Amino acid sequence: MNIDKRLVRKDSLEKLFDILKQNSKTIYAPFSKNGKTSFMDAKSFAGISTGHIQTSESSKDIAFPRAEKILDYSKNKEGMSVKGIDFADIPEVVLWGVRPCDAIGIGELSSIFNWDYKDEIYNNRLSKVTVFGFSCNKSDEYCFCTSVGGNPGNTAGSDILFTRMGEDGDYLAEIITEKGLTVVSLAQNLFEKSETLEREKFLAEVPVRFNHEEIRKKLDKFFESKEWIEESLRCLGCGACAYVCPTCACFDIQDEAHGKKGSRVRCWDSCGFSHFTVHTSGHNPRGVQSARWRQRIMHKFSYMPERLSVYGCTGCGRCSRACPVDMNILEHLISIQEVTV
Amino acid sequence: MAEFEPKIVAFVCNWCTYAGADLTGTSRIKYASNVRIIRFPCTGRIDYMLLLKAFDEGADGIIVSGCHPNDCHYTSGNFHARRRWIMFRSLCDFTGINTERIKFSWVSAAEGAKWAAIVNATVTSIRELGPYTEYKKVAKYPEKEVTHG
Amino acid sequence: MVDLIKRAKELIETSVVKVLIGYEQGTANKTRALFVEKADDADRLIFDSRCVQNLAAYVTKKEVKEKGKMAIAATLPVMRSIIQLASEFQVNDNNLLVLGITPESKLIEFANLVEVETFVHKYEIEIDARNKEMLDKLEKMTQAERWKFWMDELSPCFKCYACRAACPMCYCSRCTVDFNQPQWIPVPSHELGNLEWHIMRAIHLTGRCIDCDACYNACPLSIPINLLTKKMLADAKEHFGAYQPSLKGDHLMSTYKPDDKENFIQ
Amino acid sequence: MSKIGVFVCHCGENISATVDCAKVAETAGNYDGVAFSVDYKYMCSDPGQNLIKSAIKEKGLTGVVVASCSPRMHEPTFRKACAEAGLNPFMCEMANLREHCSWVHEKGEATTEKAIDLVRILVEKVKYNHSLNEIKVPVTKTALVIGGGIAGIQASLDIANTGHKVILIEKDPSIGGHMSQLSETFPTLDCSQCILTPRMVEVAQHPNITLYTYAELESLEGFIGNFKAKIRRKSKSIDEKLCTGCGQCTTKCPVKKIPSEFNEGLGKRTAIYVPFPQAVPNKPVIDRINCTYYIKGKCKVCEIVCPTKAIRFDQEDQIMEVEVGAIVIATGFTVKQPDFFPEYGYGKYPDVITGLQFERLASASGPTLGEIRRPSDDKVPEKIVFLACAGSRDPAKGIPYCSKICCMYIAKHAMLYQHKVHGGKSYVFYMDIRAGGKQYEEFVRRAIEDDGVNYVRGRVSRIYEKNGKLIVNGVDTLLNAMPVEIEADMVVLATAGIANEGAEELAQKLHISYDPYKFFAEAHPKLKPVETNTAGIFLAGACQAPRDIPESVAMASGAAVKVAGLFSQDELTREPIIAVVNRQAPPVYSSCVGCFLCVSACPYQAIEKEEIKNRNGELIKLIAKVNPGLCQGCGTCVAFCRTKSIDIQGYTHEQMYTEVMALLNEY
Repeated sequence: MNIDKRLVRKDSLEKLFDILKQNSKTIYAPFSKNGKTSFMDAKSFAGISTGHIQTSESSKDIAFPRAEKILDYSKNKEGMSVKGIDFADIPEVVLWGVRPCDAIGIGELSSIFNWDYKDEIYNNRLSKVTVFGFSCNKSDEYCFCTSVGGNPGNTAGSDILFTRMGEDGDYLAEIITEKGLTVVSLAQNLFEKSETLEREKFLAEVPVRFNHEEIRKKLDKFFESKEWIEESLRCLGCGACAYVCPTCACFDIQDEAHGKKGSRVRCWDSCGFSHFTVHTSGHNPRGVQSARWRQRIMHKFSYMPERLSVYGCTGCGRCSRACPVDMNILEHLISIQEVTV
Repeated sequence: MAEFEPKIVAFVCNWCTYAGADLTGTSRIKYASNVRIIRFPCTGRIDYMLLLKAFDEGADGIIVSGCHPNDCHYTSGNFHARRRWIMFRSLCDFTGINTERIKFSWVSAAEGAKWAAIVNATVTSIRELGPYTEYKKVAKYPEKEVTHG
Repeated sequence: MVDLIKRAKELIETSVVKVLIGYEQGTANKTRALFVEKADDADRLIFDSRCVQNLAAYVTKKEVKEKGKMAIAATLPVMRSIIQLASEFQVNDNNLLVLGITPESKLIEFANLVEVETFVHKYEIEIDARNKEMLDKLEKMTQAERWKFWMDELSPCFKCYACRAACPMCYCSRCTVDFNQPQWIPVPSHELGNLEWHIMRAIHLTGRCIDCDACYNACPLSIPINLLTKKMLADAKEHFGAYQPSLKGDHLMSTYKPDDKENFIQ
Repeated sequence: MSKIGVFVCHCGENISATVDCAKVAETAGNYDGVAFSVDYKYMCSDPGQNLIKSAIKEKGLTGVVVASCSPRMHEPTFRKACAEAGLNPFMCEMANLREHCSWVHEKGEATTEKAIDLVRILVEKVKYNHSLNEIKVPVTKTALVIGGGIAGIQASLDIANTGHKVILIEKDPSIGGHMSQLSETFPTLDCSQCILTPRMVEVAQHPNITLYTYAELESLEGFIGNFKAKIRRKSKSIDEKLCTGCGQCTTKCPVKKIPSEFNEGLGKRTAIYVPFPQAVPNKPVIDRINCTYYIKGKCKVCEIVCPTKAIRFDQEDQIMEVEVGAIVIATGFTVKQPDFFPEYGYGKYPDVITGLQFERLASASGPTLGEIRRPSDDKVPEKIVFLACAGSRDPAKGIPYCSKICCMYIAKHAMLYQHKVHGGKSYVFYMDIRAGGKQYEEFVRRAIEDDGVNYVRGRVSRIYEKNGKLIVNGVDTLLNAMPVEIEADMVVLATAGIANEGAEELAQKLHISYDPYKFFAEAHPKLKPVETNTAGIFLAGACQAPRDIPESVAMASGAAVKVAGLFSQDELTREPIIAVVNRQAPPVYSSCVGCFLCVSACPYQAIEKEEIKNRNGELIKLIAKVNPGLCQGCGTCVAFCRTKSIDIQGYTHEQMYTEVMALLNEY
């Protein structure tokens, strides 16, 4: 489908919001609290955050919730009765205000959830989501989307991409997919035709800092490097990086039993946790934090490209921003590039 | 509608309150049947997490009871317990857990009548408070769909 | 911190210690931990008001400990943590040398942990005014209002355990949340799982937390979880007297007084 | 998969009257893992136990839940039955349907529901039970007897005669207790001293008995078979080895006007004194509160006159530690001072005295050499009134219970009076005459019929003095509450027997329980009258409740047999309900991180440090370890451990968690 470009007046966004609401869409949009910005169920247009460079959390839990019940069970005389998720109950969602580096992450996440087994739940959730991307007009020292093949106005992953033309300007809406078109059809008049639509000059500048293909090749021979140990010495092994990451997909399955009834829950997990790979025997193949930090980098820049033909990093820089001990992934990637193996 | 019958879990030590409740029985003192006793060797053994678990699983009220100070069969288990209760109760209060639903008491092996009185008073007060819906709402998965944070 | 750099070089060069833990410039305006193992690296050491991460979290980290004797550039909260850790047998004079940085930013090298303790005891642990105000505000609420407050605050928590990782006192190799027979704390970060995790964390830190705010600073979502430990600190003080970490090991929650006062046990 | 048997007991009708036992059994039978369930009239009976045993064998049960009475009653019974059928006894749990359910709730669905819940809790718990083996601990074959009255003496002699060592401690300077104060004893009227003194001497001379008088228990640690007692030997201010008991010092001591405790204040003693002539040991102690030297810093007459130079003014209290395997408490009782009855004038009128004072008056070794003379003017009273229940059976002013011995000793007193004062008139005011006991009723009848004691059934409202006489105002309830007024010369109050001052404190030192009157609590009111709830500690005599001499002696012998039984084994088996620190395969070894906060939480100092070393002997990890001999299984450490590295057998994390889950969920 060809990308259709339209003008959306700055005052029209709220109208669009209301129309979507009237059409029973659930809207998740970024809101700020405690100085952090997260996606929340937006009851009204007011308060939706716009000034942020990046939300603190990625938007991945719209299709891959941090905790989701995947089935209920109950034991009875005949055995076990199981009730799975009724996909019809999953609401139609508009994900509002997603940055391009987040939007592209949806594709990377999808490739994990469809690599071998097609994850029905994930796919069903995702199919109900329409992504409203918002291009970046600001960046910071953590941003490196351009180093991993993205850019601040990247349309990949969005159904509609909005680019604000100037500080207080109107929006350029790029209608990218059929899904996007369907939404537009609900509010045709808000998407005006216009000849004077420009976007590149309004986008943030994000310099290319490394070559990801080069890194990938280097990593093949880098597994035993001492770099990992030195770089990870200050890593304390929390899961903040993984949980804010748009592409980290590790999960745990928990059964929450209440007598003869119970639920099975899928919830996030992180390869950074020391217990992530502990065997029942007590042996831990990744017994030290350096091995776990290495796993994180290797997975994103070596294993995923190798097996899924996509990189596991969108250059959003969230992990570095979230890290309590300033583990800066960009800094480490640059140093890997500089090291001669 | 039938009257609300609160579910009350009692965490008691073996030597004083359990024996005290035995004496209530031996003395044939009647009390409300809403309470179920779980026997511990000592109040020192009572893990505060178990109290939360009781609420998780739908208890409306909790009784925690053991030997009077100085009477602990193990000398000081109840002293340790008391200090933990002081802090735990304050934390519960601070997080908004309804501390009126957790009754702490000392009931000795000789206080069969007191046990009956404690149970009856707890049942009455929990009946007035009604079911602990606030906690139940967050506790039970099957009743709600969890999606976005 | 010229003194610190100079002393760090000496300590490393003379092999008095194998590694010195201090701060260096990090990304943007951040500072971060630096592990000085070579004298040259000492030049990267800095110290200023931005250096608030509690470095004591590293002295129990296996990979750091294994390097040999450690030295640590320790601010007052770090020193307090170290005394608490020493009272819990996690560090001792043989494996740790403390280079204290006083609240006036002066460097003091302590000969042993007893000296550190004496220094630390000069300063009472005080909850800062802003948080005190917050505690007061919460205490004035009804229980139901507090419940709502915490449900709102804790609901974003996705259990990354950064609070645990950053806390020097959370050095356990198996945290209660990792215990699954039985599963005391629900693993998923739903409302119940979050509530119980934070309650448990606060209880386990009662009488051990020295109020450094590392947990709060580490939280990627800035959830004010430090209010819970602060409340415990304030209450412990009220009930059992001022609390200070102590090498004597008279831990607040593993000891008792026969006349501990309460007003709720019938 | 568990195969659990559920056995629901009707307990005759005790349970089945309010609980639908068949329904309980049927419901339990439907739970996962329950292979057999049945209800039966009496589970504890032989056929009941056989039902359990045969089910274990036939169904191959892996766990048993007996739903009957309190486990405090019959847990040992059913565990033993399981063991006899080849099932580990710790795979048996009891649901308390009687004391905690059927006896306390009305018949109805809710009660049966509760019974079902209680059974379900234990069914789910028992799935997590593990076979446990009893723990063997060595036994120190020395007994500590606390209190040297007749009960303590008897217990000491009985234990010593079985060949075991005894340490007897007595807080007063001499053994003998209250019995040594008595004149004659009911119902035989033989002289108390005459039958007691030989026993006292026997104690002093017995090779197996070490006697420490003027000594008290300071503290107690340890557990059955392995107690460590600290004993405070109060300073006697004399060197006992040098003192020959010649009596020079007591004769010459210038402080002579101290009321004698032994004579209940009716006689005097000196500051350095032997409490009574037959005292054992017959060596003096200095009463430092009244001794001139200790008050004013000079005197030392005793030191001057002592031919063996045995006086030691600077002697200090000594604390000695002894290791003992069992303890018999025989600390006796005291009498409630009747001054809380102002209307009886005790303390105001010197001729209103207590029963124990009358004993001293009637005793040949007493202040009047056995003549009944009243304290005020030494005159022989011509009319004497005895008041029974002066404090006993009086919940309002005194104590609610019956002191038990008074009816008998009052009869004895009246009889002795009649024998000693010919022509004297005696009256006894009483509520009931409680003379249960061999020859007791006959004894009372003798007093009334042969010796002419006037028994008046009624209470006395007031005693006052008028013209040198004590006017006793009472009623005779057998004569339609007709007022009675007696002009008496002397009145004797049968004051209540109560627990010793400091009984509570002693109980706390010993970690035993006590009843609301501070009498020490027996483990079972009927079946374990001499045991306490703390294994290895036994009771004898009036420290448990008011007792007369034969009862005290019988209890003492009973306690002695318990001690001897304990000492008949070289090793004790103990319930394995103890805490254990987990151990795992390398490289973890244990989830314990070695913070040792549990060490300060443990009431028994049972937690030690264990070094885990590699093959080269290098230390890898320092973790906590529970000494199974010292651990008493309170579980204080378990709830405290942050990493959940300590668990307590029989009450494990999984078991307790499961109980909560099972209680509140459907299964």
